[in-house]
Amino acid sequence: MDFLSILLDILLSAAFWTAVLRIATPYVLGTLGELVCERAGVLNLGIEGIMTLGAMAGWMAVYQGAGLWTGLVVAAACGALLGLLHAALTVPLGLSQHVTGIGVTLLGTSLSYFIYRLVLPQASTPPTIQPFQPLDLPGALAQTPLTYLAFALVGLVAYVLYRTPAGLAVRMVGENPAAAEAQGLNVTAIRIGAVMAGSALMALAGAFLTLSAFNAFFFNMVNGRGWICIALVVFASWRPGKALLGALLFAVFDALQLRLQQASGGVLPYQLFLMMPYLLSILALVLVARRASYPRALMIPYRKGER
Amino acid sequence: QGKVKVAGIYTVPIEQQWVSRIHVALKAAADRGEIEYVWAESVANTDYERVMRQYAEAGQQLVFGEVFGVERAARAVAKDYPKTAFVMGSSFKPQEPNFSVFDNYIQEPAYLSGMIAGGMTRSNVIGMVGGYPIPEVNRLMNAFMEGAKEVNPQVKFSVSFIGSWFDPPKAKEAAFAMIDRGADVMYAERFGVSDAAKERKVLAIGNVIDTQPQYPDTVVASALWHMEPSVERAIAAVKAGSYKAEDYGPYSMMTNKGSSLAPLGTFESKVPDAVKAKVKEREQQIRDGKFTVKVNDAEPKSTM
Amino acid sequence: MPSSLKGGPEVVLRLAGISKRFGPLLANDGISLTLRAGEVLALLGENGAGKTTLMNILFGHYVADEGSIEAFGRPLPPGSPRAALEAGIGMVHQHFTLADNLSVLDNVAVGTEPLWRLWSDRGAARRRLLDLSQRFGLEVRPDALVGDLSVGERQRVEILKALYRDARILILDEPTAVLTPQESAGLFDTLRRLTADGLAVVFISHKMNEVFAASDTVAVLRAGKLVATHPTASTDRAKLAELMVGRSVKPPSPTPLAPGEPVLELAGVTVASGHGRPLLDGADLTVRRHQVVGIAGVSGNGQTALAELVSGLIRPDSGRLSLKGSVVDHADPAGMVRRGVARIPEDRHSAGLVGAMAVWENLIAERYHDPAFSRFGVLRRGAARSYARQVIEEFDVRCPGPDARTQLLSGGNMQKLILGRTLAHGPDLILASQPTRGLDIGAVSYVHSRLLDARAAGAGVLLISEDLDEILALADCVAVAYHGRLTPPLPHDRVSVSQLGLLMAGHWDILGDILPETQGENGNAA
Amino acid sequence: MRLEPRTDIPLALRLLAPVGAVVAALALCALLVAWTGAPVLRAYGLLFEGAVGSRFALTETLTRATPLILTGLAAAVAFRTKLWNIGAEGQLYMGALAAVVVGGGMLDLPGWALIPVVMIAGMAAGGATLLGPAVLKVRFGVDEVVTTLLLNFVVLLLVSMLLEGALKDPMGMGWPQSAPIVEAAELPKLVERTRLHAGLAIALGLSVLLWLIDSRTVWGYENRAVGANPRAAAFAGMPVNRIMLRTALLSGGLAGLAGAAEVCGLKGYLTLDLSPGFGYSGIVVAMLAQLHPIGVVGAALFIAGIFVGADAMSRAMPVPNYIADVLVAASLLCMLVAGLLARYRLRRG
Ligand SMILES: Nc1ncnc2c1ncn2[C@@H]1O[C@H](COP(=O)(O)OP(=O)(O)OP(=O)(O)O)[C@@H](O)[C@H]1O
Ligand SMILES: Nc1ncnc2c1ncn2[C@@H]1O[C@H](COP(=O)(O)OP(=O)(O)OP(=O)(O)O)[C@@H](O)[C@H]1O
Ligand SMILES: [Mg+2]
Ligand SMILES: [Mg+2]
Repeated sequence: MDFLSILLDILLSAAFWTAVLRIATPYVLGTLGELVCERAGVLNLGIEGIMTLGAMAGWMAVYQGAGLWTGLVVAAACGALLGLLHAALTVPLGLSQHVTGIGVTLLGTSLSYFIYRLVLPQASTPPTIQPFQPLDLPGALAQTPLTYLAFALVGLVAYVLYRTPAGLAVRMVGENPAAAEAQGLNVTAIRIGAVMAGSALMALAGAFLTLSAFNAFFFNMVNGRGWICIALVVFASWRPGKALLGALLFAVFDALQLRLQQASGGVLPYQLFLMMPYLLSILALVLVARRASYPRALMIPYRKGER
Repeated sequence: QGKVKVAGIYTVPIEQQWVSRIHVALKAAADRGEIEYVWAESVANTDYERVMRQYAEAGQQLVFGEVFGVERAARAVAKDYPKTAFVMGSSFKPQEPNFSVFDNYIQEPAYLSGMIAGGMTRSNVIGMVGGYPIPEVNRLMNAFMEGAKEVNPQVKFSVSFIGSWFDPPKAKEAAFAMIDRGADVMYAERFGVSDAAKERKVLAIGNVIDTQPQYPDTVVASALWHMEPSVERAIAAVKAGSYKAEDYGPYSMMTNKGSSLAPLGTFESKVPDAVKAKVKEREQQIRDGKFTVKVNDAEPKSTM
Repeated sequence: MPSSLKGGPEVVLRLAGISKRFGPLLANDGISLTLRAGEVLALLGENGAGKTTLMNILFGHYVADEGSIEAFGRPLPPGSPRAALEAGIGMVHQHFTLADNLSVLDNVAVGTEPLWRLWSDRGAARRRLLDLSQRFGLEVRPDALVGDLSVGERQRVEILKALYRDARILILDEPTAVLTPQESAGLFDTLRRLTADGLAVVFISHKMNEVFAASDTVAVLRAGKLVATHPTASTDRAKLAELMVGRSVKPPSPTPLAPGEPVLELAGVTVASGHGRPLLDGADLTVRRHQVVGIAGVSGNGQTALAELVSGLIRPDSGRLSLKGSVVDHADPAGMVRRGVARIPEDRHSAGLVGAMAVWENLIAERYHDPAFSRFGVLRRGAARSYARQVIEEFDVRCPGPDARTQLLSGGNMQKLILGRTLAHGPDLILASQPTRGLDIGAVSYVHSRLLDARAAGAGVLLISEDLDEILALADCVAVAYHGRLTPPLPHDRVSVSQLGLLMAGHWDILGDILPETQGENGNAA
Repeated sequence: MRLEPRTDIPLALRLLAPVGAVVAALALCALLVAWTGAPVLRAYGLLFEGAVGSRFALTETLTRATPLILTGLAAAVAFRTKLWNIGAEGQLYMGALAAVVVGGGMLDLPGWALIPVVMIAGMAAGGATLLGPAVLKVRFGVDEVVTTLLLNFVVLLLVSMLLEGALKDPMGMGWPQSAPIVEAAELPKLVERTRLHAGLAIALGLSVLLWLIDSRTVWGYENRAVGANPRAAAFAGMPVNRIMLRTALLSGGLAGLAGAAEVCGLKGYLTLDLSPGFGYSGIVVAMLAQLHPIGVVGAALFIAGIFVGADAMSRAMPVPNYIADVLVAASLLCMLVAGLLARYRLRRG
């Protein structure tokens, strides 16, 4: 078969699109989370650590006997807690968002590993749980509830951002905190709230990996997915709808490379295929760069009464 | 009181299949009261040499680990501590007087599990998902493919690598991709592959560890690695004061009970008798030294 | 309602003994003020006198160290803009507090609904905004992005923000600093309508004519202290100026000089904008030695492009730019400096100076390659510092010394710093873009005299300003910019403010009356 | 409550702040240590000993600090000019790649000539890697945070591809690793029978050099101006884009040098696990140092010491060795807060 017909074959199969939606789910959640933080003016490089903690905490809760949905709540709460740490340092104290974020990633990751090892000191095969099961629906619709949740959250986040007073306040503090304050808003509280909410979403992205995509927690399991979300937010020009699109596009590349890798009969090094999503993301960025309008106060700390 | 002090230094978490075999064997020895066992996991290769020295300085008598990425440094450390016994995963030769090597030479059961896979596939497509194409992985995949082809010359293989040891969701996706394209038996080098097979109701072949208890309707057979013979031999030698550098490779082979084909268990009645007979015959030949499985460390390629 | 003893209108605001310290600096020193309904209070004072600080305390951005505030007879909790808003105080900040990426409606409505409401009633908000905008003649487009608005439009949005919240007391901090004369006039119209409704206004300005045109009472701050409060009618310009700066200030009086050879010539220069109408459209202009050429015009008619062109930031798409008789082909900022152009940028904060760097570092920014300041790539810091001390001295830059961080200088002193950087080297051409925007009258007069000194020494000056008074006071001749085109130079003594106003609005048909010798182009330029 | 900047910071406070930060971090992590059941005080005694308590501990700390200084400098010079280079990890690997190519026997030179050539090759490769994102930023306004971040993955895959292909060591028994560099390309050891190598001297020399460049030269002056206000710098006539690209070359070069030094000083060949995230830690180091080249040395030593010490401690106690990273993270965050409290005072209102 020539390349084009293979490609067509892949793209026309329902299984391919099922995989795309599945692969996209953690990116959708993580990107939404990062987007909410950045919309409020706070870059959250802690995403990788927050996702790891979400993956571990959600899984651990279920492993200790909680229900799957309870596990999700636990993950979100832990994510919000790390988000609170990030926000406490970067918002009222105005510390560098880059370093704090990297610190939070390091802390979230190492703390997750530490706790996991402390609770399960002698695991030689990773213990497993019974994860979310795909719903019994035809074709690409056969997804676990978390995928549906992620897609619903895109609409919810978009609604909140663009149609509610709180969403407008979040966008305002991300664009011009001084203006928000002049309108009587509490910039610090809104930023902290947004970072916590965003971090909770990131933790859900992590929990998806252990409660839906797989059934055990692994060290290094998040494997750079958080960093991709940061890129996707830029690609999405900070818009929830485009974030969904970006996550789906990335997932398409990823699902495609997995299939092309096999179809290529080992002629090309597999690394070339693995590179594809990253290179295509950079290309996509170059194409959208000129039009991107970032939140103007992103990464700029705001301390009341200082100029 | 003759407990041998043993340390393990692992570059990955102890859940990683390869390392878990060493860890389990040492832990069993510790539980039996033969050794005192300490271990460090997720040691970056940059730090590996330091940890080796720290354990040697701390008076550990026997050190297990894997030095694939730090061959040179590790051998230098061994030279500096001639009284400490090092038994390290390595593709190279032992080094006098105290640096022994081992590796997962379980190509024999891998070959046998390949035969079973070849006999079980209906679509004649077998999918294989690996982390990286390193010798420890390639060797088993190649043997597996040979075994499958012996039983079923029509069989085709689809191979892919995910570029990570620790990403089961990704391995699972790679497996799904293969199943979507017709594979009905999956070679589960990574965690996640058997899960995909289970979800899609196709079969899987395990590797290094026995996962049939977790996947009773999915995992047909597994090529198992047992580090116990190597571990026991090293401990005995240290205890007896007769430890010397040697190649522990053979103690990972079937003849020395270093590896085995897992019992078919839930699949006992589902594997065709003809296949079972062939496997049994080969197994006997291997034990008798009449059949050798070639060690081929080259990167396996898809044949589709 | 308790009325004041004099029986005048109700007192709506009472500041009592407000003091505020920033580290060692006493920015406000025991200031007490009262404001009545319908009153317009003008707050005057030099740069850094403490006007903005006082208003920021009133609005809750800062907390006073001492003193109290009462609004409508009730004490105002300190440090809460929300409380100030709820008490009916609205503030238009010195630097706009608007989000460029959000719509006008969003900017106005944010924070007016309970935060936890599950939806926002944008329909009602839009109706209210349009209603207010109609009532007070403040025309806005609710869905336009603020970033796309002109400064005048933004000013309107700022005022609407306050009115939207039913402000009964409106604070305007230098509201006209960036407005054109027409826009300013419009603003004062609006203010009159508002005060007729009983609104009380505090407005801060450096422009005397506005103070006299609009205020009932004037209060003067000097170095943090309230030095005088007078009914506006009972005082005059000279007296106020003296109160502000502590000495008398004379307006500039250029001595007539014969123009010399041309230093800058533009011939048919066009600069494309990328979309729509070009920024500059076949502009012709000549600036000679000993001559100040003023460019008047409503902002957005090509002045920025003209300034960038002469600064070397952009190049003409067609036409020719010559300096001292030779054509400049590949202009860049460094090349312009080399050719003897002194450039005073419109925006001193973001284009003129690097705030985070020391004064001396900013002073050598245009000529650090000069062997006097660097050799073999190594800075001669000693030489640069002593040079800086010299300039600081000569240009009266008030700062702790050459190592002071530039950020901490006041606007006036920043401007002097830029003057020192550019004028110290005997330039042939000076580009002065809004050189006195936001400066107090003391600083303004200093800048003007420096420009006139340079003119006397043989430089040509291209003065771009939206302040017509400034142009008429300094310029030998004036060109008006409209839609990227320039009128021929009009001698300053043959043209009146009202004629300039017409030309700025595009009525170029009157050119024939002013310059009978040219044939008035072809009527309306529009 | 609000923060008010202090006009001058007392020396005592300046010195006390980092100490306070470490104490706070240790106190926080004491909870975790206690949870494992280990005696906290003894654990911390062992940590200290493991970091600086012996010749071996000290040289190990210095060895680990070496790449951190270089990646820290890489981040510092880039951030100074507001070039947000998050890609030092990838640039490090490119530098290492160049080192094994050039130092792998391609050139037959004596050590005094070969080592500089290999180091420069590493720098060139690292610099070239960052040049791409920098050009995209300058030309098309593409956010470099994202491009440099993504390139890390691409570079790692590229290295993986080469290690399994063109650069694979024929004597490596199939393991994906490069052939070792020739002996002449190896950096000399600074202390006999330890891992401490001349890379440290290079790193220290460079931090002094960069400090001099930053504070004394036209280059440093231009870099700072462009970093603080690119518009004003352009207006004053500085070639902003050129300065940006030059900074990219330097920053990427420093990260590349880190990779080359790790190969030539420590490892001898290239594998996929050369760096346990040195590129990312470099950002932390640079920011802790407030982008000051000399401060980078201190910050790197601090991070390395905490890690090495805590790692050693976990070996002697029943504490999972992940505590080392937890401690590094906690110290980092506490250090940030302490630095802030030194610069500001807490005031009511
Ligand atoms: N946030 C601050 N931190 C430190 N000092 C400040 C701060 N805000 C104002 N100041 C000080 O208070 C003094 C008064 O500043 P303010 O902005 O009130 O002056 P102003 O009268 O509004 O001047 P201008 O006419 O230039 O606007 C300044 O000299 C400055 O030193
Ligand atoms: N962050 C700061 N800390 C301390 N003092 C400051 C700070 N920012 C500004 N100032 C002080 O504020 C005073 C006035 O500053 P400001 O920026 O209001 O000047 P300005 O004259 O109003 O400028 P502009 O003409 O642009 O309005 C200066 O004397 C300066 O020392
Ligand atoms: Mg002011
Ligand atoms: Mg001002």
